[in-house]
Amino acid sequence: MTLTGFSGIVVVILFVGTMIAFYLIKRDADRTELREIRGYRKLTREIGRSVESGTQMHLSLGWGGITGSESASALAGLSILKQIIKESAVCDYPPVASSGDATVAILSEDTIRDTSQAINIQTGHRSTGELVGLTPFSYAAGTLTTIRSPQVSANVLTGWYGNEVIYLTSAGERQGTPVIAGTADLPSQAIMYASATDPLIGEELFVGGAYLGGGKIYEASVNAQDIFRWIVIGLILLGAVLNLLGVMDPFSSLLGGVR
Amino acid sequence: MAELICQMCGKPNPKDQEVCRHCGARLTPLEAAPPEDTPRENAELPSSFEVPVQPDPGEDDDLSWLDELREEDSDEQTGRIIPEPLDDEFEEDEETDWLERIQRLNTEQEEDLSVEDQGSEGDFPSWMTAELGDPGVPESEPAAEEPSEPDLPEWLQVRTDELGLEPSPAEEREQFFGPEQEREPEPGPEPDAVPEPERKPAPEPDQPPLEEPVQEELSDGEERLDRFQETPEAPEGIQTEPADRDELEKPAPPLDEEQDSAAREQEEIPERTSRFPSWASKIQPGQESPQDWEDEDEDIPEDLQFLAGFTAEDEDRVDKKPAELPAEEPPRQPERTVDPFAMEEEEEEELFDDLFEEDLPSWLTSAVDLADQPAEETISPGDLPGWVEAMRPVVEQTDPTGYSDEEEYIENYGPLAGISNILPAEPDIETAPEDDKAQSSMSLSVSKTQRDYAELLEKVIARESKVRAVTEPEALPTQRILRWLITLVLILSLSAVIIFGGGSEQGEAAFQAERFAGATALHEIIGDLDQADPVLVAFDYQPALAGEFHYTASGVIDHLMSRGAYLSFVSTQATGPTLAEYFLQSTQEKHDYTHGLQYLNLGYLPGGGAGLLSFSIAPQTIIPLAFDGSNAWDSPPLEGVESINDFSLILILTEDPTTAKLWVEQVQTASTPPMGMIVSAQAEPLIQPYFQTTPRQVSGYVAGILGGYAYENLSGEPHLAHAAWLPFNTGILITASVIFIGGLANGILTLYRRQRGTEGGDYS
Amino acid sequence: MNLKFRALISTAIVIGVGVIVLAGYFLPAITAVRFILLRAGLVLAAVALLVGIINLVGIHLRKLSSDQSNSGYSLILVIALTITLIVGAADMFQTYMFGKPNFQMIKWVFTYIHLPIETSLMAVTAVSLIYAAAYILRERLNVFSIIFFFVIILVLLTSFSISSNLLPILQSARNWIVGVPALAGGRGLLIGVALGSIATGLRILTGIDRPYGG
Amino acid sequence: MAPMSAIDFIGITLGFLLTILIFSYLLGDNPFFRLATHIYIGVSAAYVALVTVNNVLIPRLITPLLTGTDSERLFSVLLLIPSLFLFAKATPFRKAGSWVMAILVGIGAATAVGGAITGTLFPQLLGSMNSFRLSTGTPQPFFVRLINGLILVIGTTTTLIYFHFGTRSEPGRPNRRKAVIDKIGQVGEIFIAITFGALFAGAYLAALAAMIDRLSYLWNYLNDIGVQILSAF
Repeated sequence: MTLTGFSGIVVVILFVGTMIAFYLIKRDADRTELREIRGYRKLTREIGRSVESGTQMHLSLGWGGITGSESASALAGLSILKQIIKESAVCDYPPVASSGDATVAILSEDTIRDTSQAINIQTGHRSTGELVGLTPFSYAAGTLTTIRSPQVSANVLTGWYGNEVIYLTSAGERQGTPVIAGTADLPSQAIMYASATDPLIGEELFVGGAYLGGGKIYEASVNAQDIFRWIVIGLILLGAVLNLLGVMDPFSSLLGGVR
Repeated sequence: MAELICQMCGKPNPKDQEVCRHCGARLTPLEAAPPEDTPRENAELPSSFEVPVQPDPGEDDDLSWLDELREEDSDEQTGRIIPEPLDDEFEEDEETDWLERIQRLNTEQEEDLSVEDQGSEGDFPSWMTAELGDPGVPESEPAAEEPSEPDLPEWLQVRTDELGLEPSPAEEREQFFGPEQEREPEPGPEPDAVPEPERKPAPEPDQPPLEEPVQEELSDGEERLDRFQETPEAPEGIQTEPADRDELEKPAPPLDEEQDSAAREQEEIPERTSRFPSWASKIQPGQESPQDWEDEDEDIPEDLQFLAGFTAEDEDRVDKKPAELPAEEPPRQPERTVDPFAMEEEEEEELFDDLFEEDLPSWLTSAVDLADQPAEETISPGDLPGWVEAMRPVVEQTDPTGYSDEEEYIENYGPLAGISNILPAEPDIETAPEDDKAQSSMSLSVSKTQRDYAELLEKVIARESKVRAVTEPEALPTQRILRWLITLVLILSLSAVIIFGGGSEQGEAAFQAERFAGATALHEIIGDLDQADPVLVAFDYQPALAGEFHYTASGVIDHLMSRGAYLSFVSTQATGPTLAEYFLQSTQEKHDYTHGLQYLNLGYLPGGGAGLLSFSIAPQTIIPLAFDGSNAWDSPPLEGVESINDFSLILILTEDPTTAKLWVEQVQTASTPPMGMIVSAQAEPLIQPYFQTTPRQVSGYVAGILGGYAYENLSGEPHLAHAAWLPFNTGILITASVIFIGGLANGILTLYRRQRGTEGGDYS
Repeated sequence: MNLKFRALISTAIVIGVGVIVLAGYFLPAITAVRFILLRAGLVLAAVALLVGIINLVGIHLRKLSSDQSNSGYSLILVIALTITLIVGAADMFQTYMFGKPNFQMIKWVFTYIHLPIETSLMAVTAVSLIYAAAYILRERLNVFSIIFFFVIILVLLTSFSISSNLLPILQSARNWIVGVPALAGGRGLLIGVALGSIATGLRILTGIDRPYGG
Repeated sequence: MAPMSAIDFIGITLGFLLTILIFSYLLGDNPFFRLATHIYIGVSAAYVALVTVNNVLIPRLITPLLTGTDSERLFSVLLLIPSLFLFAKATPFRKAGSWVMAILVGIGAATAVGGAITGTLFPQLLGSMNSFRLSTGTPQPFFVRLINGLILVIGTTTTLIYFHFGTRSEPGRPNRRKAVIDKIGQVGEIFIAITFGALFAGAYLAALAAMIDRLSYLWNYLNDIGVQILSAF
């Protein structure tokens, strides 16, 4: 086993351990001790509004698959979809999910049906997890149809995107419906930052479960993220100081090449 | 010693007392004989009996009406008629009814209401005046035209006790001394009361108690009325003004026998006079829209003032269902969204505001709405088909309750009229006897503040069932003109340059070594290649960026081909193989490379990072055949290549920094050949670090059209980048200025709106 | 099988497969097993793609039958898809039956239909991007959006080849900004995204999140 | 321009028309744009399906069954079973395919964690640590490298601190982070704004290149057609 492999295993075990530790020591289950994120505050309000006015939420999961390196974005999107369904349990129309990857489309359909069944609301025969296109721009063109629907009152874009995301955000702007958007790809994050009404920057995309009432364990995983953030900051500062003092590549053996 | 309860203030007085010690009202009726010429009706009750509102102990200024009242009483006793100083709104009606005056006093003390809200008595809709027994119109008048069913249907004639009004003394006494039967008859002057209708035997237990409770109520009601009549009748000389002067002048039609009996019947069935509670009197007919009621806000006590403020516009929005909201309504209402999860004060205020809109209990508002509905809107009775008419039996007149003489039920209303033994079309409102008791016990003497709180509670309950449409959030209006302006300027300028400008032949621009260090390094690496060196080229960009990569990569690939290198194309995108063919066909025609000889298309490498890793370890097993199905590894371009390390150069074309990172991290090891990249301009900031690390993970890179232009300058061969140089620079100049001007204008607009304090963008 | 029992099986499979593939990243001994699973995942993803296309066609056929307002476009989509599939199948049949691969027809469809539309869609984004950049100070007026706005203008102006002669200072400012602060922010964002991805993946591998309908 | 075959001429004309239909979106959403995009969705879906069958299913599932070695044949058979179950997802009995989706989710989650650790976290961490050894072709004076390195370290750490989620919750007060974390976070947000500005400008330059490519295509087409029409007379 290489040193890097060992470091990787240490990271995984430490992360899971921290998550479980926070879960156990967290006192008050329903009091979330997380900073406010404007995108999720707006999302919660839009869920309430869609339940009140009998309209539908539209969640788009991007065109990234789940077997490639962009799988984290799609999995985060599916987690947010699950929380939205739970939050809007008493709505007339369950949320509609569109995506540009077949696997993610099937998973979104399963998530909608099983979560609805778990909190026994009828989704009826209408399949609400749709594959709208298989290339990035055909996915964007297909999603425009859903955004234009007068039934949709808000759009949530969480997944893997490219330049075509500008179509979705400007269609939301033309329609006058809010667009809450987040992705892991940096160039499309810059486009979302400029054109979405409520952008989710950087890793804010991955904490949707905790902000939408996922429960103690989700908040524990966010706290674990925070702990690792400070470990990384410590390592950077330590490495920079050692580097300055002439120690070449202080941790490269630990963090070096993978194979 | 038995006591006399004063009619006015309800307080007990010694038996021998004539005038109430507390409020000075007469306790014993005057024994004067009614004058011949005024028909009994004149002695009829004052048309609308207003229960004086119990002044709050704290409100001293409200007692002035009592003093006035006392003076009037003394005038009455002396028989003098003092013309009342008329307010302008009563100019045309001479004030004679003391109860009207009290009502007017009530409204004056409350607030100095605007004139149009002060409905004079005449403003009451005809159904109310008819209902209230228009003082001016003699009772008998209705008999002339077929007992004038008041416009109000029977079910609207609500029993007084339903209104939770103050119990009459008889009821109070009943509460204390139990129902009449058990008590011995009350001593006291027997009024020439209307004979009580005999009490009907209690209905058999299995028979549905159809009318019984109503009967009982009626008898109570009658009793109260009789007793009421004992109280001081309309003081002599106080003529209650006719609602309408013409009615007065209309000669009373001669009463014939039949009408007279109908009139008497009319009397036996006491009018269910609806006595309006004091707060209802403020709701003048014709006053529907909340806007008018809002003016009533001033009556609302201070501590409830904050709840006022529900405007008509919100009323419209609440009534309008979302589906009815016009779909194309770009400038939307200001954002005042009610969020059941986390309400802000502004929304809480709005929620309570709504409470003040519906003063009246729902049964009354529907009555008012019915009265206000224009004639054509009321549902016209369907005309029955001829055969049904023919089937209906001819039945003699039954009494309103539908019971013929033989106690058999015959339907009176609707299409089944005349048919016996069927369920009554108009279900009687059954109220269990106890309800009455509960109702009557509820009607305690309450102060004004308590009444307001009761109303508030009533509205909160009524509010629960009402679905309130949530208001739309405010969305900044889309600037369509700005979008069209941008389109026009950009396309016109680029088209003009493309049509008339032509490309830039020579590299006028000075070459910046520092900025294009990546291009320099890549140029050197390709320059070192020999004839037939195998080069792996990955076409990992989206078809959408084909345009940019034609301009950016054409110079580099041209340089490769001019060096005679053998190319092998691979792609981790499904559209990559075809893009590679299209690229060669449209940009490198002059080199005449043939598939299978100088170049080979290995096709699509699925699996992303994992696919790359397995391809880098065992390429032949991962991609056994070429894209066109031919055997790849025996052809000249891949001669002698066993693993990825046997290539002389790996060149990756991608616009996605993640794909670039995958190639670097999954494929590159210490022994892999140099790795060059041709990236889109958007990926440059993230690829640069791989070039700056030592040792370099990326040996050289070209980014965007400018990178391609710089590379073509290095190789001295102008290619597509030079052709696009002028339109590209024009586009950049136009774009920078449009963004600068547009951005500045929007920024200033937002600052200006911030100065004016209106909500603009977000200032977090 | 009721929902609970099926969920248990799925969760067990996810944890089993996930731990093996993850271990393959760190333990070279298990890398081979990891490749087998990855290749299996690749084939299953390809099969899922065909299922997805059946889902896509099904949705549009349902729109046709329920004749909603946009059903005409669904008809066009289904026709375009069917014709392209037939053309492609003919090409593949030719390749595998006669061994003479040419894929000319599918290449024609890609070059003259797929490519022009996709590059035009990319071109149209230029206008939307300018509009978004010009509109951001209306949407959000704060220090950060002002910095964002002026960095865009600086990078654009310095990409203007002619200006490099006139304003060398602008060029070096651009190189420094893209090379140092932009890179620093990019690194911070990437590390943050990595932490988020680790948390999301581990939530699934520990059975907390079950997007597969558990 | 080489003499154009009829089929190519039809193709180029078709490309010209489709480009005009897509450009009509600049004036606003309209039926022409929707027509072109729906054609595109159908064509691209079929194209991707064909490439996937041709490059993945045939060479990795069907060919090994027919001509592969025993182990390859066994592997293909083992793969065939879950594949058939996966087709159940297109039928009302979609529950039958859940366990196959579980395999894909397991692989996806592991790839997300493994790829994030080995592909992003470690390399970026190393890069940040070595911020002070910047070499960009031309040797920079130590002082400049020191300042740049310092800004790189400050930028990376403050950006990370900006994302800090945890707060100290006091009863009766909304959740707020410590003041010092907020202040540092704002410095991080400045770096984020600069990064997004640079990336946004790059994205625009790519779109501008596409616009120039399309306008040149339209002009070349009109030019060629005009020449051909004129030469025909």
